[in-house]
Amino acid sequence: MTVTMPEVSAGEVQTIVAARRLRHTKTVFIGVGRPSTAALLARMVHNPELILVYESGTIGAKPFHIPLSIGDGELAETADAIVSVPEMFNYWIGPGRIDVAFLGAAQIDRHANLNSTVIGDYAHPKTRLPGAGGAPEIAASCGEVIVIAPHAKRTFVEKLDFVTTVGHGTGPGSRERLGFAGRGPTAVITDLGVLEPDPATCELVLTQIHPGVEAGGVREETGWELRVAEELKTTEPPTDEELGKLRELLER
Amino acid sequence: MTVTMPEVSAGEVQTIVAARRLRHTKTVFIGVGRPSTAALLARMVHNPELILVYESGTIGAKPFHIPLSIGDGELAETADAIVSVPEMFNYWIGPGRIDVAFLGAAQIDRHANLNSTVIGDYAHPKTRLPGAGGAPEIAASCGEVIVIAPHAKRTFVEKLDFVTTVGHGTGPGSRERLGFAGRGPTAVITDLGVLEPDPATCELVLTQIHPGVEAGGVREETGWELRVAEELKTTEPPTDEELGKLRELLER
Amino acid sequence: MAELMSLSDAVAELVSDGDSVALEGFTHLIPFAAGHEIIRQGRRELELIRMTPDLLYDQMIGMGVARRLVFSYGGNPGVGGLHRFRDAIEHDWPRPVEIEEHSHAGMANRYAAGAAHLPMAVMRGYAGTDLMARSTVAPITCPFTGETLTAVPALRPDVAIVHAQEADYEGNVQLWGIPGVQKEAVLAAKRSLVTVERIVDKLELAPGGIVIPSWVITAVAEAPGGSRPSYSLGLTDRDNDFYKFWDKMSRDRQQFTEWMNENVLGKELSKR
Amino acid sequence: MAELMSLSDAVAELVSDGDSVALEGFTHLIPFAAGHEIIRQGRRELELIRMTPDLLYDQMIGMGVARRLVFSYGGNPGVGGLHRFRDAIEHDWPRPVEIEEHSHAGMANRYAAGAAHLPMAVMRGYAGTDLMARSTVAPITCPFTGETLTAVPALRPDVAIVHAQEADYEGNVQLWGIPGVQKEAVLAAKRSLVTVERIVDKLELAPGGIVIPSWVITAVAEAPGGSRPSYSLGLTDRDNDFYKFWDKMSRDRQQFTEWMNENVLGKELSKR
Repeated sequence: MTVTMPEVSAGEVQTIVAARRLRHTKTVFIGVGRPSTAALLARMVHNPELILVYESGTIGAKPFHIPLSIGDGELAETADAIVSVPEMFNYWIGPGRIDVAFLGAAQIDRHANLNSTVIGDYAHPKTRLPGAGGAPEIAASCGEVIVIAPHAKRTFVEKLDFVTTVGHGTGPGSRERLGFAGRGPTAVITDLGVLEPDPATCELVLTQIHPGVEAGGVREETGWELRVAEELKTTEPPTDEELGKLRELLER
Repeated sequence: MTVTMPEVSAGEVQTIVAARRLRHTKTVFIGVGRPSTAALLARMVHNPELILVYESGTIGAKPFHIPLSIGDGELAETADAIVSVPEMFNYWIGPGRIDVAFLGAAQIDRHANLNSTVIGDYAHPKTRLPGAGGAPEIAASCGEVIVIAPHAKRTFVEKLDFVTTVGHGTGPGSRERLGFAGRGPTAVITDLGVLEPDPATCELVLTQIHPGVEAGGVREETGWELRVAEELKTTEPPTDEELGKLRELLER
Repeated sequence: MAELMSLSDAVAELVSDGDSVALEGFTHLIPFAAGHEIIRQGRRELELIRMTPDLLYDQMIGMGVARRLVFSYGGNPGVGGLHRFRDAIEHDWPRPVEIEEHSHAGMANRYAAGAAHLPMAVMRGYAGTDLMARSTVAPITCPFTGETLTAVPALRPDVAIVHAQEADYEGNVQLWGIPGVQKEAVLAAKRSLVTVERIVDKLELAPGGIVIPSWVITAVAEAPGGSRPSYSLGLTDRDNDFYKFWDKMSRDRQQFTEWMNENVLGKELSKR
Repeated sequence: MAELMSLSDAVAELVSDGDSVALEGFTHLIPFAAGHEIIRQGRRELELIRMTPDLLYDQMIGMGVARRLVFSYGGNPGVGGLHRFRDAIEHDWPRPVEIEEHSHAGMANRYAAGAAHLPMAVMRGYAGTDLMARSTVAPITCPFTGETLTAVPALRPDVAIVHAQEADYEGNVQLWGIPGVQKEAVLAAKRSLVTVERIVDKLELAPGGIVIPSWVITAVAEAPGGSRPSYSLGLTDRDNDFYKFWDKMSRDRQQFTEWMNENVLGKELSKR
């Protein structure tokens, strides 16, 4: 069945793996880019009832095209409800009504804390990044967080240049001390594999590798001594349906 | 001109005097009953641009009929904008966007503080009244407050049984100490005359009597030693237009 | 997702003796049908929460449903007092009712804090009044300006019940006209029931329409005319005459009881 | 009441050098025409406030309008970074820009507090992040539960500028679609300007329509297409290609300057 398909890119696998995570999710909070594509794919393949929430205030959007911005007209036109930004954060995100949030980051550390603010010194940055946006409160309050990031040493770092968003802080108990209601990051999905926090230490562990990837290669692309799970799984290859629908979506 | 009109009631004069106060007002906050009638009359006779705001959230309502409740359908149907109750109090009343508020009360003291909560002891009341509603924050924040009340000893009392709403507190400086932005009560319009606070002491002084009323009679109906202004004015009698329009309004 | 249920099943499932229950609707969209069903099912010891008790809570209090009342304005709008509310507070009839009272601004902010699942909201209010001592508010200092503001504790009812114009078969709800604090009440409560005038195939966003998605609602029940004698803008009219009638009729305990027996208890809920 | 003015007169009258100015619009209804007029009129030393600086502030910063920037997300939505924003922060070009940054939740609550004329809002947020130290927020304790929450100071800009679909001749404004924080920005500011796609005889409440009454607005100016390359739902479409084009073109200082000279400075505002 899969032989008819052209070669699968690492980015496609990453998107497909992210979509699979939404199989039993009721509501997902998504930004633009790969997370948005993954959520749309999940609605097409795994979970047609999945409710998409964008921070622009569109609740239950059903876009046919992958939106460029989180506030594209199609999101507003297809939403079940549209609310103001204060309402979105105060009544919807803050109370933890959203089950899963997809977040990206420029840097991520071993406890899944995220930096999307600055590379280098804050006052004299090497690279000024966009900043926090909704991430800190989304990560604090949503049921769980799934991070989507490219796997590279400059992204998976020993120490963040700036803590924009708390994942598991300094380890067990951090989130509780900060009063966070959500469970925090439960997975980091990269183009090489999946990292999940060790329940005991909250440290990210490589639990899954995509087809054709070696654990050693993943460790090389990680800026800390990445632990590898004893039972390392290999990602099930994309099905024809997944890949077909993904490509259909990207071509719309 | 006025000879053609049937006899004028004290209540009619009270309503007409209240309406005149809105001649140069941009926005008025009104409850139901006489205040609402006065504001509608003002729109008909003195100030067609007057903007009516009801605590139900209807901003710029233009009812043809006197509404029974502050949330009648006609208010919603004719409003420029409708907002939620939290928004009404937080974004519209609190910031002092409303110039004049009409308030009623079961008891009023010499500093124009109001009781609409209870007559007698709080725990074992003689008469349980409806309670605060929007009054405390309306009186604190609106540009000025005009109280509309029937003139009787049981209403104009030496000491309130319960301070529901602060008018001028214990006198000069009270409002400033409480952080109130509005000027507080500027007039109490009764069926006998008009009381206004002395600028120096904030104590209500009789400044105007309606036609046919004697200052002595007003003092008798007041529960404290009511001061009478040196230059006591007499209310200009209702014009044909005022009375005609008022009766037209009441008959709709 | 909200479950579509009959009103009687929904009340049976969602409302238990001793619960704190908020039936909201500011003049408009007052959920009378649901309140009557609570009376019929004989619920007791409820903490009833509502900005404006209105005739609905007058009826529920008079029928002995309430142990406690949380409110900000207990009048018959435009008409006068609420006689059953007064009789309960003044003479403990038919039973004593504990009260906690606020201002409208305070109640509205308490619902908003509840909808945000925050423990409190800050506002300017209550200052200088005797309400401050009778209520459950506290001063709080702004760390930036030093100004003393007022903190009000969040409302988190066990159940919120509101009425709306329509829902679709998936339980998404739309209301328009005066929105009051209905959305806040639903979002603040642990469980929620929305009664609606009608169920439609597809919600078309109405001018001024507010949509509450199905997935934050526990149950939706069809109840045509369910806000009478209040109203559902565009579908039913406010029965102002009934509000005036109530003022006269409800002064007398026996007349009230007979009226309720005949018009509420005696009415089997029509099967749907 | 809002005064109907030409856009150039409105900017000349409302925006002065050194003002704090919030041009809001969350992806949707971004007031580009007004921002361009500010650039054309040569305003300097502005404190620019905006949740998402977007291309508009990238242009204004690149043209040297801003002394200070208050924001929560400085990206080109769905595309990448903002090169003029980065160049100003990284290399002080064309001039140094002081920054104050927040989270979206923080900025939204700051506007809401501003609209309420309160000195602050309370929320859960910022906790544990390095933003806490770089921002202007403070811990605050709930007097009821003892929980440590975060207080954010109110935003009260000198001027707020937003774009909407339509206004009537009395200056009442209606917008629909994603409402962002536009209403809050207008209500929080000392002065406000609303640019609109069209002026109509009478506003008809639209599905999802939000009306801002004339009497809380300072000026209304007609500016058809005034939100391009952003959009005005129902009337214009978002020019996603332009957002992608901007990413390439604006990397180079000279290209940027030439583009602005030709497309913004060179464009006389069409007479209306």
